[in-house]
Amino acid sequence: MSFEVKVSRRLGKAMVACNFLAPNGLTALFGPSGAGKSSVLNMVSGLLRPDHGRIVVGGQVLFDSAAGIDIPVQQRHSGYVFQDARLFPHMRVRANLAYGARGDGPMSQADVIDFLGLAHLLDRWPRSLSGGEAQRVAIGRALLSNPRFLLMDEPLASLDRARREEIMRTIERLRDEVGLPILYVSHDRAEVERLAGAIVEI
Amino acid sequence: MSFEVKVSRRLGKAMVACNFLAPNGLTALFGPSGAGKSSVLNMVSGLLRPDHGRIVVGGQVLFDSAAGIDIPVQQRHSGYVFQDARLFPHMRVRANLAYGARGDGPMSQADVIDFLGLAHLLDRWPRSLSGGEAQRVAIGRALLSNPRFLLMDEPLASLDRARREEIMRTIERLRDEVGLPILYVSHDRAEVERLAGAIVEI
Amino acid sequence: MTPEELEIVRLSLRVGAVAVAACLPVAFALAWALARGRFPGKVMLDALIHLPLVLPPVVTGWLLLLAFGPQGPIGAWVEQALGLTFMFRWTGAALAAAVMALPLMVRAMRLSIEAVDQRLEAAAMTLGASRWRVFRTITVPLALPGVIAGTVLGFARSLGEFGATITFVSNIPGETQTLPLAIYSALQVPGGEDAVTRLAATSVALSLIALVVSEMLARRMGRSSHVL
Amino acid sequence: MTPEELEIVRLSLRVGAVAVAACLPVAFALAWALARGRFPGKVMLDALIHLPLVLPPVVTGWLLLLAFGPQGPIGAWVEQALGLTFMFRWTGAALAAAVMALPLMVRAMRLSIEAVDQRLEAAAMTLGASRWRVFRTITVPLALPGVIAGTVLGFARSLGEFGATITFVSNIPGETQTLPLAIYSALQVPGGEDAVTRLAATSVALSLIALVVSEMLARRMGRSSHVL
Amino acid sequence: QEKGPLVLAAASLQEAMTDAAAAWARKGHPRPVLSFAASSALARQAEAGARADLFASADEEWMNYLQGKSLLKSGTRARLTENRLVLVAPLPSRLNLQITRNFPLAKALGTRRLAMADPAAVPAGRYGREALSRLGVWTGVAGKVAAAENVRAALALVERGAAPLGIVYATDAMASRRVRVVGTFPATSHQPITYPVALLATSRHGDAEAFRRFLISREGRAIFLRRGFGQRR
Ligand SMILES: Nc1ncnc2c1ncn2[C@@H]1O[C@H](COP(=O)(O)OP(=O)(O)OP(=O)(O)O)[C@@H](O)[C@H]1O
Ligand SMILES: Nc1ncnc2c1ncn2[C@@H]1O[C@H](COP(=O)(O)OP(=O)(O)OP(=O)(O)O)[C@@H](O)[C@H]1O
Ligand code: MOO
Ligand SMILES: [Mg+2]
Ligand SMILES: [Mg+2]
Repeated sequence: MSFEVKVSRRLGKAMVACNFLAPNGLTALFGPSGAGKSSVLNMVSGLLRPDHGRIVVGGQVLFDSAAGIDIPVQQRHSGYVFQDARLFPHMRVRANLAYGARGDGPMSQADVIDFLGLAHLLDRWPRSLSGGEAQRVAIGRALLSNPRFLLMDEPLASLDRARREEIMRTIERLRDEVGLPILYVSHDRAEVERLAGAIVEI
Repeated sequence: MSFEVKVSRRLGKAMVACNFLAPNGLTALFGPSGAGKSSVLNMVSGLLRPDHGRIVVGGQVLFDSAAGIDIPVQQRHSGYVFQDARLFPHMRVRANLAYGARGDGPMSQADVIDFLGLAHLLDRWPRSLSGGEAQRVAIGRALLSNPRFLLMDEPLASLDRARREEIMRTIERLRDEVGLPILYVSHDRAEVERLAGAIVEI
Repeated sequence: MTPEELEIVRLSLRVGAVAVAACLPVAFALAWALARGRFPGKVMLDALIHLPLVLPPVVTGWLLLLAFGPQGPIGAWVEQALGLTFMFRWTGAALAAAVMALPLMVRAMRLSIEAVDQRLEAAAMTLGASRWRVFRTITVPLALPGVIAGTVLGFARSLGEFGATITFVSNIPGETQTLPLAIYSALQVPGGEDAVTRLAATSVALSLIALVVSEMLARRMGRSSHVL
Repeated sequence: MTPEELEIVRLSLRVGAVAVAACLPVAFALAWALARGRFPGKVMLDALIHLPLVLPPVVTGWLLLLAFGPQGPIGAWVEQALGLTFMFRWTGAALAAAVMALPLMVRAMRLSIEAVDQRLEAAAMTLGASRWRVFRTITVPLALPGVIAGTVLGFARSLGEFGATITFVSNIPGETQTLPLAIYSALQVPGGEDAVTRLAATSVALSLIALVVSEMLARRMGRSSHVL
Repeated sequence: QEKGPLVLAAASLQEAMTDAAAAWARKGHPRPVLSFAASSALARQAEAGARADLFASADEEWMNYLQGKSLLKSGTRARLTENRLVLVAPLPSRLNLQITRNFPLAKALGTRRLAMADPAAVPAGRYGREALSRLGVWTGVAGKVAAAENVRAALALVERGAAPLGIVYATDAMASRRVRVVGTFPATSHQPITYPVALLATSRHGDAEAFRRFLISREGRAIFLRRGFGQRR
C-alpha cells in the first residue's frame, strides 16, 4: 500500500473527510472545486492537522490520532508541489531549487533543470517568472528534495502540451523505476487516466 | 475586427512581440509557457505599456505609440481574469464581486452568482477559498464590471469538468449573444477548439 | 487622583488625540510619497521627517519656538491667516507632540505601504476604479496594520513628549502642563517621588488602554493575513 | 570641528552603534514573540516594551538609575557577574539609548514579521527545513524591511537620546557626553548658539548618512517586492 | 594623563565652574572632570551610590537632601557663591518698571506671560515666586506665568519675544546680548540665593578636597565673581 488515508477535518462550516487505501504507484485525487483535495494533501504533508484519523505512507505511520502519533512536517519528506507555486521571493531560481536539495535523490540537479527547461531561468527572481515557469521551478524544487513520496496539486495546470508531455513522462519514470508513491490532484481526465493506478473520488 | 494588436515590449532579457488581427468573437492566445501570453493581455488591459505598437479593440484605439495615444487602464473597461485570482484579501466575496460592478451589464448579479455557484461563498473571506473557488469569484468579478471586452488568462485551469462546461457555455453566450470580444489564454486544445473563432500562436 | 491630576490627564489625552489625529493624514501622505514616489529630494524629505528623532527634543522645541513663536515666520502667518496661536497654548503642545510623533508614524505606515501587493491595485484599476478610489479602497485598507501601529506609536510618543513641549510652550497648568511636564516638576523637588509614581502610573495605564484597543482593532482587521 | 567635538561625535557613534547592535537580536525576538506568539501576559509584555516611549525620558533614566545603579538590584548583579559597570560610563549611555530605541525597533520588526506570508514558511517546512532554518532563511529575510526600518529608527533615536542618558549616567565629557548632552551644555551658555548649531548640524549629517545607507540596503534587498 | 576629581555641578554653574577647573589645572593639578545637569538629577545619581567626588548644587534643598541621607563627607559643606534675581525684557522693549512693593507687574504684562523657571520645581523659579510673593504681586501674575524647564529656557522665551518679561539670574542676564535688565530684585525679597558645595561620601580622589578648598578660596570666588555671581549691590 502506498497511501492509507482516513481523515476528517472541519474547515469553517465545511467538513473535509476522506478515506482510501491506494495501491503502489500514482493515485489521483479527483473531485469538484472545493471538495477538499488540497486539504487532504495538506493533511498528508503534515501542514494541516486532521481532527481525527490515520495517515500511513509507504508503510510509515505519519499520523494517528488514536495512537497520538503526529510526525512533524520536516520529517515527513513529502515532495509537495502546491497549487500556487510558493517560490521564495527573496531567492533566485537557483537558490529556490537548492533550498531543500538533499543528495542521492532519484534525479540529479542537472537532469531536473534539463527536463524542466530551467537552465535559462536560474539567475532570475521569482517575481519575473511567467505562471508556467514558476510552476516548473516549484516542481523541480520538490523533486530535488529527495522526497519519500510526492504530493502534486494540479502541477501541470498552466503548462503547454509539449512541456506537459515531458513532465508526465518523468512522473511515470519516478512512479515505475523509483517506486515513489504519488498523490496527484488534477481535473484533466486524460492526464489522470494515463498516470493513475487508482482514482479516488472526493 | 475585435482585436487589432501589434505590440512589442522588452522584459528583462526577453522580448515579447505579437501581431494579429482577430475577427469578432473569441480569439485564443496559444503558446508555450513563457511565450508572453500574459504580457500581451497586460498590454491590452493597459497595465503594461508596450515599447512600440498599436492596440485597437472593437474599433476603439486603446494604444498607439506613434499617435501618442494611451487610454488609462480605468477607462479601457477590460474584464480581466488574471492567471492568479487576485481577489482583494480585505473584502468578503460579496464585496469582491461588487467592487467593479456597473449596472446594465450583460448578466445580472444573481445570474453570475448562480451559474458560478458562488451563493454559499458570499460571506467568506478570500483566504479561506479553495483554488477553484477563488478562480470562480475572479471570473464573476470581471463579468460584473460590465466590460467592453474580456481578457481571460487560463480561467478554467483549476476547475472541474462540470463547472468548466457550464462556464464555457456562458462564455459562448457572451461571445454570440452579447458580442463581447474575448482574448483567451489556454493550454487546453479541446477548450480552444470549441470556443475560439481564431487562434493566435505566440 | 486629585482634581488637578484629573485635569492633567484630560489635557494629556486631548493633546495626544489632537496631535495624532492631525498627524495621521499628513503622515500617511508622506509615507505614501516615500514608499511610491520617485522625486528629487526624496532623501532630503526623509531626513527632514527624521529630524525630531535625531535632535535632542529641547532643540526641536527651540526650533519650533523660532519658527512658530510670535516673531517666527510661520507663527505670525498662521496667526494672521488661521487665527491659530501656538505660543503658551495647548495647541502648541499638540504641535510639539505631533512633530515628535511624525517620524514614527511615517515609518510604520511606509513599511506597510511598501508591503502592499501592487498587483491588487492593478486588478482594481482594470475594474474601472480611479486612482483615488484604488488608494482609498485598496491601498489604505491593506496598509492598515501600519496605520494602526503608527497611531499607537505616535500616541504613546505624544503621551511621553516632554523636552520639545516645555521648551516651546513652557509648563502652564491647565494649558500646556501634560503628564510628563507634571512628572518633571514633581521630580525636581526632593520627596516628589510619590507624585511621580502616581502620575507615571497614570501614563502607563493610558498607554496600556491605547495598546489594548489597537490590538483589538488590528485583530478585527486581521482577515487579510495569510493562512496555510 | 574642534577635537573635543570630534571626540563627542565618535562617542555618539559608538553609543548609537552599540545600542542598536545590542538591541537588534532582542528586539527581533520580542517582535517575533508578539507577532506570532499566543501566551498569557502578551499585552503586558507589549506595554512594558512601550514604556520608555510613554514615560518622560527623565523618568526612564531615573528607573534605570534605580535598577542599574551601583546599589540597584540588576546593576549590582551585572557588575559582579559580568564585570560591567554602567554608572557614569559610556556603556550606561548605550544602555539608556538601547532602552529608548527598543519600542521603535520592536514595532517596525513586528509589522514586517506579521506581513510575512506564512505559506512560504509552510513550503520550506515541507522541504525538510527545521524550524530554526525556516526562521533564519525565510522569516528573517522576508522581514528584512522591518529590520532595516527598525535599525534606522533605533539609531536615529539613539543619536537624539538626551533625558534618560543625562539622568542615568550624567553628563561627563569623553564618557557619557553624547551629542545631545553636548548640545544641552552649549544651550546653557548664553551665546552658545553657534556651538549648538554646529553640533545639531553634525547630528543631522550623521542621521542623513544612516538614512542613505539604509535606503541603499533596502533597495538591494527590494527584490522581493511585487510587480505587475 | 591622570584624571581629576569628578564634579557634579548644577547646569547654571557651567561657565564659572569650567573657568575654575581650568585655573586649577593651570596650577599643575589633574583637570577636574565636570558633569553639568539639573541639580535634581545629579543629587539622585549621588543618592544611587554613583561614585563622584564633589557636588555643587543650585540650591540648598538638594544638598540638605543628601546630607539627610549621610551622603556628604561631614564638615565639607560650604558656600560656593551667590546669585541675584533680575527682571529682564527683550532688548527692543522700552518698558520701565521699578521693582518695589506692589509694583504693577501684572499691568505691564497685560495679556502676555511672565517667563521664569518652573516656580513649583526649579530653584530659580522658587526664588522668583518667593520674591514676587513678598513684594505682594504674586497673586496678580500667578496665572500668567510661563514655567520653563530651567532658567536658560526662560531666558530664551524672553530673547525670542515670546514673553515680554522674565525672571532670571543676574548671571544669565549678563551673558545674554538679547535682553535688557529692567531691574534687580531686592536682596531682602527672597532667601539668599546660595550655591553650596560639598564632598560626597563616596569620594576617593586625592585631589577632591584640595579642589573644593580652591573653589571657596578668595581666588576661586573671584572666578565666580567674574562670571556675574556673588552678592553685588
Ligand atoms: N521582469 C522581468 N524580467 C525578465 N523577464 C521577464 C520579466 N517579466 C516577464 N519576463 C519574461 O517574459 C516572458 C513572458 O512572460 P509571460 O508571463 O507573458 O508568459 P506567458 O506566456 O503568460 O507564460 P505562462 O503560460 O507560463 O503563464 C517570460 O519568459 C518571462 O520569464
Ligand atoms: N478557513 C476556512 N474556512 C471555511 N472554509 C474553508 C476554509 N478553508 C477551506 N475551506 C473550505 O474547505 C473546502 C475544501 O477546500 P480545498 O482547498 O481543500 O478544496 P479543493 O478540493 O482543493 O478545491 P480546488 O479544486 O478548487 O482547489 C472548500 O470548500 C473551502 O471553501
Ligand atoms: O542650575 Mo538649575 O538646577 O537649572 O537652577
Ligand atoms: Mg485545491
Ligand atoms: Mg501567463
